[in-house]
Amino acid sequence: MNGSHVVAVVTPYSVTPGLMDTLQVTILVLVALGAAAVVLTRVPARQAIVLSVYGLLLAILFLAFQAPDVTLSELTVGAVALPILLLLALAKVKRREK
Amino acid sequence: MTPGQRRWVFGAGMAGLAAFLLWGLTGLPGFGNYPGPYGDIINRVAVAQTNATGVVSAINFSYRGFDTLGEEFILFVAASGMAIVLRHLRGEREYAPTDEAVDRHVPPTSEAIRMVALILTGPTVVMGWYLASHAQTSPSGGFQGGVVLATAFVLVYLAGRFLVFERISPVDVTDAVEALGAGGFAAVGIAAVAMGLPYLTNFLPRGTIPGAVSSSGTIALISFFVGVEVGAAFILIVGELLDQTLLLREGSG
Amino acid sequence: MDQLPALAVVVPLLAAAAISALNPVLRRRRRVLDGAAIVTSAAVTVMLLVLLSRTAQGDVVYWFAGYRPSHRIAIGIDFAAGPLSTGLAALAALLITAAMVFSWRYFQRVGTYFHTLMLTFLAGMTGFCLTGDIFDLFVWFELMGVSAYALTAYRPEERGPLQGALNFAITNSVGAYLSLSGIALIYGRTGALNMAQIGQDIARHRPDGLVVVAFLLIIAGLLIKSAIVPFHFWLPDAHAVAPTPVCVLFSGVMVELGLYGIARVYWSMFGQALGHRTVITSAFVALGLLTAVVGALFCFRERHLKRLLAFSTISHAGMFLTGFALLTPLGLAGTALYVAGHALVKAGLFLCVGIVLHRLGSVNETALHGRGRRLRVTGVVFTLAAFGLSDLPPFATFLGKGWIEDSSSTQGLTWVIVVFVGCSVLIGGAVLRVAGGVFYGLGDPPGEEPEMAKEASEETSETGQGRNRTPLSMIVPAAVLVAAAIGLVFVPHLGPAVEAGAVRFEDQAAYNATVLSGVRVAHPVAVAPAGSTGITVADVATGVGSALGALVLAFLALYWRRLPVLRRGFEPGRGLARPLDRFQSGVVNDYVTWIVIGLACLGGALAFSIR
Amino acid sequence: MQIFPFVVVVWILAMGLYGIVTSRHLVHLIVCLIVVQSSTYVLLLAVGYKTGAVAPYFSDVPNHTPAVDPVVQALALTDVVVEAAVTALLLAFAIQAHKRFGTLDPHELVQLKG
Repeated sequence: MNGSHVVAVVTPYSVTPGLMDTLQVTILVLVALGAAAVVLTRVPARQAIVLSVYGLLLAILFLAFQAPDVTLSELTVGAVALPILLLLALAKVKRREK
Repeated sequence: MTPGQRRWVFGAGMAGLAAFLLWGLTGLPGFGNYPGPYGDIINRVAVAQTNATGVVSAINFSYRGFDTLGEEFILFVAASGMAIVLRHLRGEREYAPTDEAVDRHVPPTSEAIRMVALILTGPTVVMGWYLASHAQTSPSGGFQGGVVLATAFVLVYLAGRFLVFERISPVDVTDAVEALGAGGFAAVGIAAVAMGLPYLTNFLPRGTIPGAVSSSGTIALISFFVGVEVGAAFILIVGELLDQTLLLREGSG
Repeated sequence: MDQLPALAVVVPLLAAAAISALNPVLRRRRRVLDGAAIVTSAAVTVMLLVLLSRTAQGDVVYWFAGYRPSHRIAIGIDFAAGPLSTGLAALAALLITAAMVFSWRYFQRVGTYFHTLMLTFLAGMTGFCLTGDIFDLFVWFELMGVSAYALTAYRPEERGPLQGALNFAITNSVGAYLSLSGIALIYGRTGALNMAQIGQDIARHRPDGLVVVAFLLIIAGLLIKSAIVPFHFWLPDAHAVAPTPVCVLFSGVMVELGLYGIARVYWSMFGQALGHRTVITSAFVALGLLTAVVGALFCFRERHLKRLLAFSTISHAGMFLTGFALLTPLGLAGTALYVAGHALVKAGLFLCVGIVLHRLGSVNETALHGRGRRLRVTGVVFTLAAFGLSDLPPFATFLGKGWIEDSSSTQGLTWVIVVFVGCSVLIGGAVLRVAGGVFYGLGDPPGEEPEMAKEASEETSETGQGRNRTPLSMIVPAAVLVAAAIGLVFVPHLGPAVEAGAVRFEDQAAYNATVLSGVRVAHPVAVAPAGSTGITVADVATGVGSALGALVLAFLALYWRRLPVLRRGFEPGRGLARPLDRFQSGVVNDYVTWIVIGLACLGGALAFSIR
Repeated sequence: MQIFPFVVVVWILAMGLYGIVTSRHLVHLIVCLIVVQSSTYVLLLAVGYKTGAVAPYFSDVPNHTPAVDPVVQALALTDVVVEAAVTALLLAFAIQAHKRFGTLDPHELVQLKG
């Protein structure tokens, strides 16, 4: 069980530790900026697009956290399904305003 | 409160709350030092116990399958709740059809989009099906598969008109399918109870080869039902939001 | 193998799915499905009562999928059904049944969705009560929440705003996510999700920042759900829009479930680690009393019947919080009984309001003045329930409150009694004022004030108007519930049984042993000396005193214009009205701001006292 | 690196709450709620991470390879579904509110009450 016996197991999801650290910090910074961007985008239609990008960033972060399962659902839900729902809802609302 | 006051009051409160939260977070073992034991134990025993090589799916559909049951019903309730709120809206429309903006111009879907959407539909269905049926081996499962399957239906919508969408997923049938997905999951658990075992016990033969498609007993079955439920729920949700846009298209095209 | 704990959750879920699937087939015979839903929830009530009787010999622990713990480490999800948790779940199932019977004739068009949602709501509440796993608690909490949001918006004929549903859903979602963060924190420390295991793990060390922060975050969502000041703003808004049978559940059990969650989390996880310090008692008693007073004051000045009852629920939630924050078995036992009595009485009141709305098409006290005289039976039931709410013996409310007061006076907190009586007088006075004015035409008819006329014209009919008869399916549930609130006191051996349940609830070591090692502990040691659970003279005296005070206050409220001392044009509390309304603004941004402020203050208080 | 991911979690939470408090558009507010919830995913997955460990899949690697915690991943998955469900329901409420009052500003919705 002890990690010292296992030397750099290479799987499709693993990168060397040093690179991983840098990667994670970079993506974390991007996610933090992304969250701010989503909140500060006050035009809802544009915000849906920014949310989609934010979902993509989160998905990459989760991949770096070794969570491919969550990555996949964040991609399908956060980056695709939710923005679509938002845009459809906005379309519905907008149509009434006309 | 005026927006200005609120901003200040919130700022002060949030500063305090953030300091408090950080005070607590410093008590964690530090990033990258997960101490266990829950996850470590499951990582060690899951493959032998369930014959599923994807441990996350083993947790979602077996060890903590009861959580997933609740989660499926949350989605089920959300789809029903949307139907209550929005179908009623549609009902009202029937009394006053003239107040809708008939003069709005809706550009017809371009041929290119239609083609691309049509081409994508097939692979998407296959992909969704693959994801929903390979929970035990790969990073996937009913949930992701269901969403992807629902996406296929949205593509159908893009390719054609809503009418097609309605024909493929009539609301009543989708409703029933959704209920069957959620109910099927609950029923798989009940089958164990009927055999005198605790609820959701994995009572099916688990195969002999870890990670084979037919391995892992009820895990694959539950994943399938989750896929059906999630797919149907998403189709319902998107359908509820789409219906009016569609009526417009019919009017204009 | 005792399968009841699992079935109590799974049966309503399966029934909900089946009803939804059969809906298209049985569209013409929808009553079959309505009946099936009622039978299901009645069956769940019976199952839970049977389970309740089995818990007398120790908590019933159920491991899902058969994953039992080994070496005191859990890898699966468990249900741990004790007397108090099962009792609360049974109460929830009973109220759901009553509300569904009431709805039989209530809605003009009751779609099957209503019953589906009621059943998932029931499953969420049962799962929430019985579970012994902190993340599972969150899942059922969310199912309960999402069902409740959808039910709030369920109102086919209503023209009013959906804003109540929105405020409810947004504030409670924020709370749920904070709770989830707390769960993640405690998981990061202990690597466990089973409450007993977490409790055992964190009790080994002195409590540090992480434990305190996780505790506050986890209870944040529960404090919001249980409408504790300053997290309570959503509750009156939600009650004002939700259909009346749904209000029965919101006030009767949902708020109380939030409080139960706090108690559960405290006594199975954090209690031992935090060391049951007096500072915890002080902080939460203060919070409870603040809530009780604020709720009572807002209740008395309210004229919208559903909001009036909603504010009284807030006040009672504060009293319940005070009751178990005393950290004594008697305080907890009193709270349990008070919750049961209050739920029955409050449900009766809401059902009567529903009848008033059904027959007279309004819930505005001013507009209804004297118009309820025809509704004789409803008037009697409402008035009785109003006395029950002001803690008149022999309603179960007086006994529960009496025990809390006994416990607080033994701890030297005598002034708690003063606040309790004051709040009961205010709430009882408000509800009795409604009873006198609406059903007996007492007091002066309302003046021609433009503001009131505007409010009065605001019709809130859910059912269409001008009904000439009250259907039996509406009045019988109300009468039965109010009668049950009296009957509860006469259940043999009630006092010792409830107190035994409370003692076991507070014995964390016994809970750990039961869950993790499978030991059945029927009679654990009380952490604090047990009090007497008989009916004492003091209990009866404060109960009767509260009710009399409420009656006097109600008459003052109805006839104050005729008092010689007061000049004409005198409006008590006029100057206060505006600042008070500013708090209850209806703007969800304000509510979330208050949540942040409240958490920061509470967090600060806990941080400085527990360091 | 020891605490940095958790600081990011608090930042995301604070941003989301700030957005909710200052929002003048219900759809915008709902998106901010999504941001608040996204902080819980990051927290969950950060808590269960182990430096140098692989993802919890044992198809290609031997069973005793150190892997990150699979439990938090399962919890995060559940959480994503809850998010989707709550968002859908809230959007329906917002559409309905707009239908009745022609506005999505929480302040204006209040003034139109009654």
